[in-house]
Amino acid sequence: MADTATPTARIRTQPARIDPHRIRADFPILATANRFGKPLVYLDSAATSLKPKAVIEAVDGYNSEYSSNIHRGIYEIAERATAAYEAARVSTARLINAPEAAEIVFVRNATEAINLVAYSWGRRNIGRGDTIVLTEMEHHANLVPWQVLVQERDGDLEFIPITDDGLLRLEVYEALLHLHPKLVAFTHVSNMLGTINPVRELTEMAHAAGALVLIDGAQAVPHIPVDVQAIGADFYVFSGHKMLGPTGSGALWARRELLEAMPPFLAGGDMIREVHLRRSDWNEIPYKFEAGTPDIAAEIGLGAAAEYLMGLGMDAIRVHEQELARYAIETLRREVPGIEMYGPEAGDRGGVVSFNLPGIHPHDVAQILDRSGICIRAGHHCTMPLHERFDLAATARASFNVYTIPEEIDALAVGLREVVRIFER
Amino acid sequence: MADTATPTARIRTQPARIDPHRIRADFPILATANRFGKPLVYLDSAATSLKPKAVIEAVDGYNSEYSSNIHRGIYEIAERATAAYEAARVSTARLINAPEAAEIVFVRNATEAINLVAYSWGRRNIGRGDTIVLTEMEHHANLVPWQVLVQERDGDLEFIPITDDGLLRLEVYEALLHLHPKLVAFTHVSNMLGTINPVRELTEMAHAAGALVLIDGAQAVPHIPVDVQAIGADFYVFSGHKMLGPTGSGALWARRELLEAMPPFLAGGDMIREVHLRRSDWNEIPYKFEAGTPDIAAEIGLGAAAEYLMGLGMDAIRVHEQELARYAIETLRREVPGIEMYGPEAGDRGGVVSFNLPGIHPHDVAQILDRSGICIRAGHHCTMPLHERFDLAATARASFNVYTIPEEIDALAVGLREVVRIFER
Amino acid sequence: MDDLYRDYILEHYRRPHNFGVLDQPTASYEGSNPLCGDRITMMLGISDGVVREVAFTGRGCAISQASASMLTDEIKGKTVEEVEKMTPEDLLDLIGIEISPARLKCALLSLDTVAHALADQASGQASAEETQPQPGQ
Amino acid sequence: MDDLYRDYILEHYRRPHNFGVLDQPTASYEGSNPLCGDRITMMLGISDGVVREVAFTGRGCAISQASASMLTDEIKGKTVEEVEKMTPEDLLDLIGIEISPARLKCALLSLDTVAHALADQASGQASAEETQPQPGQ
Ligand SMILES: Cc1ncc(COP(=O)(O)O)c(C=O)c1O
Ligand SMILES: Cc1ncc(COP(=O)(O)O)c(C=O)c1O
Repeated sequence: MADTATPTARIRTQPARIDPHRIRADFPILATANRFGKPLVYLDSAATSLKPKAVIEAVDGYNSEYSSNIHRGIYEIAERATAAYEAARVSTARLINAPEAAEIVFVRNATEAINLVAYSWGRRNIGRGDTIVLTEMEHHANLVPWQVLVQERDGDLEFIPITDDGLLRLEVYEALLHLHPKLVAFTHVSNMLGTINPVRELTEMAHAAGALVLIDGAQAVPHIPVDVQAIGADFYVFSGHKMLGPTGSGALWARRELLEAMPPFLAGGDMIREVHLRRSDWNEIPYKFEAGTPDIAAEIGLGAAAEYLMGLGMDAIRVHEQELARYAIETLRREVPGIEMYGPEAGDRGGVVSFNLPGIHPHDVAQILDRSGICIRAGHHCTMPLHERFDLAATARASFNVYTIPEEIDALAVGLREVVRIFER
Repeated sequence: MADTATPTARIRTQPARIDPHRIRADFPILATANRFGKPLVYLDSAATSLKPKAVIEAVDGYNSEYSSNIHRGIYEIAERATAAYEAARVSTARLINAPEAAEIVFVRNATEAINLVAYSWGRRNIGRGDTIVLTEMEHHANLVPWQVLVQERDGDLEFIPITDDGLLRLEVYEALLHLHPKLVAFTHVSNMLGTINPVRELTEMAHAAGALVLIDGAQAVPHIPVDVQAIGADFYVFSGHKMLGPTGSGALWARRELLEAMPPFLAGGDMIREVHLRRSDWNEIPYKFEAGTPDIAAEIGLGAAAEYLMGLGMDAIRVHEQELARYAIETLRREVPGIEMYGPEAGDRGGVVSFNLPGIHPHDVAQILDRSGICIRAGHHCTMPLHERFDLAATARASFNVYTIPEEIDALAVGLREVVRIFER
Repeated sequence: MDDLYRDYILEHYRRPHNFGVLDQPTASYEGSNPLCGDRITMMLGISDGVVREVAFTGRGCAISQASASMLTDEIKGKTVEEVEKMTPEDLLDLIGIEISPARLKCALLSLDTVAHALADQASGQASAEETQPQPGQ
Repeated sequence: MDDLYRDYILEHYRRPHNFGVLDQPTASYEGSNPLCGDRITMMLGISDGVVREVAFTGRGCAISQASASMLTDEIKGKTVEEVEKMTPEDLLDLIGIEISPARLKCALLSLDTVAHALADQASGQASAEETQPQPGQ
């Protein structure tokens, strides 16, 4: 790694910065090694993030000190569990600057949140001939639920195309808005290209055309400051497991009026006010949308993750990851001849770098890197249409988080040169 | 407690037994005390169970040693996570003797499982005038989703009534089957009465009438041996958090042909085979029903819980809890004059005892017991119609699990006498 | 013995003040708390902007019943304006025991029901029925 | 160096045997593995129950391409019956490297595609297309 280490030092320190080297001590998994004794170089944070001690211990604490059901118990540990669960809602609301915690519905992941909206809002508001506008860069989670919906309701999908640089073509979006869509749904940050979409502008344009806006924040909330009020969004969704939180946690945020007008999605205990044999009344929001025993442990963990992120500061995290992206693009371009990279040129992009080595399948790339303890993703990253758009069967992807350090990117560069060497020998 | 301790000794030991005193060492929470220094007497296991170390550590292990996404990663920790997740499916299948692990769909809880069936199977198979037969003792989770379904599809609900002892009236069931219902859905064990329903007989009768059968096993899987093949069920659902597993874990089991014929419920990543902008193909079962990143940590914990239960032996657990129920009924009847208890007379009933003290609201009962560290539930236990059936505003409920010991029932008796004393003073 | 179940609370529970019905209430409301099964009907006799008579019926836990009993004592003779200004904190101070979050709904049901009765009267209706939202059941 | 990427695997990948098309295949099938983007078309020329000719085209990772290359060598000259009897284990033995669970689909795509081609031929169809199920994507 020595020959590529120098550029690291060149990254200037600024006031609002995080110290990733210190942060790494918070992540127990970073102290582990692979089967060949190589330390973990985890560059697959866009798939799921590692978990800091604060989160692991929040889950553990619930499981071993006050595991009990919530909202119903009149005993000490149940009151503690209820308080912790509701405090997590408050933390989650603060992280995205939601006007009130009651607008945060806890769900398993971004996928469930989008399906909730597609079923509850969609079944009631999308009818024959109604249009939903998406983009070509959506994750399957923000595409397939809408396909199912419009197929069932006889509606239409339209797609904002992207440029070869991975930017939305706003002039086409403008034209699509003349179709008077009922909903515009787009990702805040692309999980393949790293594109950070101009969500505020997109939202204003949609609203001007009379459409509601759903934003998939799965790749944004962990990495950049998000303010749903400043954006003006109607629905905003994200997953806990990508933002240092546990699997099983996540949130749908929506404006109170929307949530109140929507029928329930899942039915059962906790989401009702009164149940009779043949009819029931619904509870108030957010409980109306949280049927059954929620994932108490995971959502408490999500609260801990939100607090951890706010403790580091989302602005500082953003600076760190933007620098990593820039450093990765520079380093790989210099060190790995022939590498092809996708997405916008440095500048305003997220900590995701997708690439291909000429003549080598990404799966082979990932497999060889694994020996060195380097974890990257290979495949379509749940964005098959986007890969079709670029006529790619698959890509390799390195993605970053608060604990990522430039040395890991150096290691990746070394690893990729080794891949090339193996395939050229 | 001294004066009521004697009967404990009278419970005979038998060959297939568990030793709850030894088991208690596996549950870290049982070493904790409440704000008054009183040890935890947890008698609310029907709401959610405590978690053994094996489960806590399974979750912890994933979070701190190999947290990564599954099914997609080509690196070591991702392969480990995938293997652990799929091994949990195998353990879960074994616990209920499912014919194959691919028939186990992981869900958040029993509630989600029932909603999955109501949306996916129900929207396709229930039409105008079609009847679904339920029982008067259903938890809201196995009632409200069907209310919503028949309201939407213009179908009908019918209810098997119960006797004053809390047993299903089979002669009425017989008559209801003449309506040729499409589905019969009932709980295996009642969470309020403790009734263990004759599921095999109920299923055979339903099948003879041409109906499919969904069984709510939320209160059965943790406590009695369950064999879905011997029962002959079509759908069987349960929650992990009531069976020593983590919140966020649970399963729907259904016969392969049913699952294969059903359309997906939630759409997104992982449940697809190929996605294009305007159409997609579905993955094979069970993945077709597991959209997005599942609750990997919790389902791995569910597998650990299933292994733990099988290690103790479900037959032995059943014996233990049946004895506890009998002991509780005897003890409370003797020690707490005027107590009213609900459900079948001892014999074949689950480890749940619901009761009322004359003239004292169950919330006051629970609140006073809390001071002594005793945790019971007060309310309608998500069975409002059942409470209406008995003209009860609420009940108090004590419920047991593998770690429950007769001494805790003695403590409850002492606590209840204290409640009476306070209210009579 | 138990902080919550002081003698005066149980006294109010066993022999609630103002328990019964008014023949001609000018304002009335039935509030309920489905989770607990608490149910209270509040009846007010108001003239010249003053609560001259008050009565309640219902069933529920000791906390909800004692709270209703004490609240009716408190508001009798007060102006409507004064009653409308009462906050949950005022009622909790009146009850004088520490209420845990899980029981707040029980303790506040009486005040909530009075507020609804006054609001209905102000808007010209009487005796509407509504259940109280639950923070999760 | 890397167990998986032995010289002979890379050799087969770089210069696959039997890569190309048959003019008149008696059996043919396109198999794919959407997760990886692997795609293989297998063409067989069968007469008197013997695989006389075999060719494949496609693109994919080294494992899937090397596997296809080695499999075509192996089945040429075999009877259809013998080919039908081939198990995944047989193919893995042939490839001779240890395949991790995540890559099994890649390694077995060629055999799976041959099996489909033979099944289609047996049932009288030719050149159907089907994608291979994924154990989670
Ligand atoms: C019989 C029964 N069915 C269903 C449920 C719902 O379980 P969950 O809240 O885990 O979905 C419960 C738990 O309260 C239950 O007791
Ligand atoms: C942009 C985007 N949206 C949605 C998702 C779906 O997230 P989950 O699987 O947690 O529901 C992902 C994660 O892969 C993503 O990157």
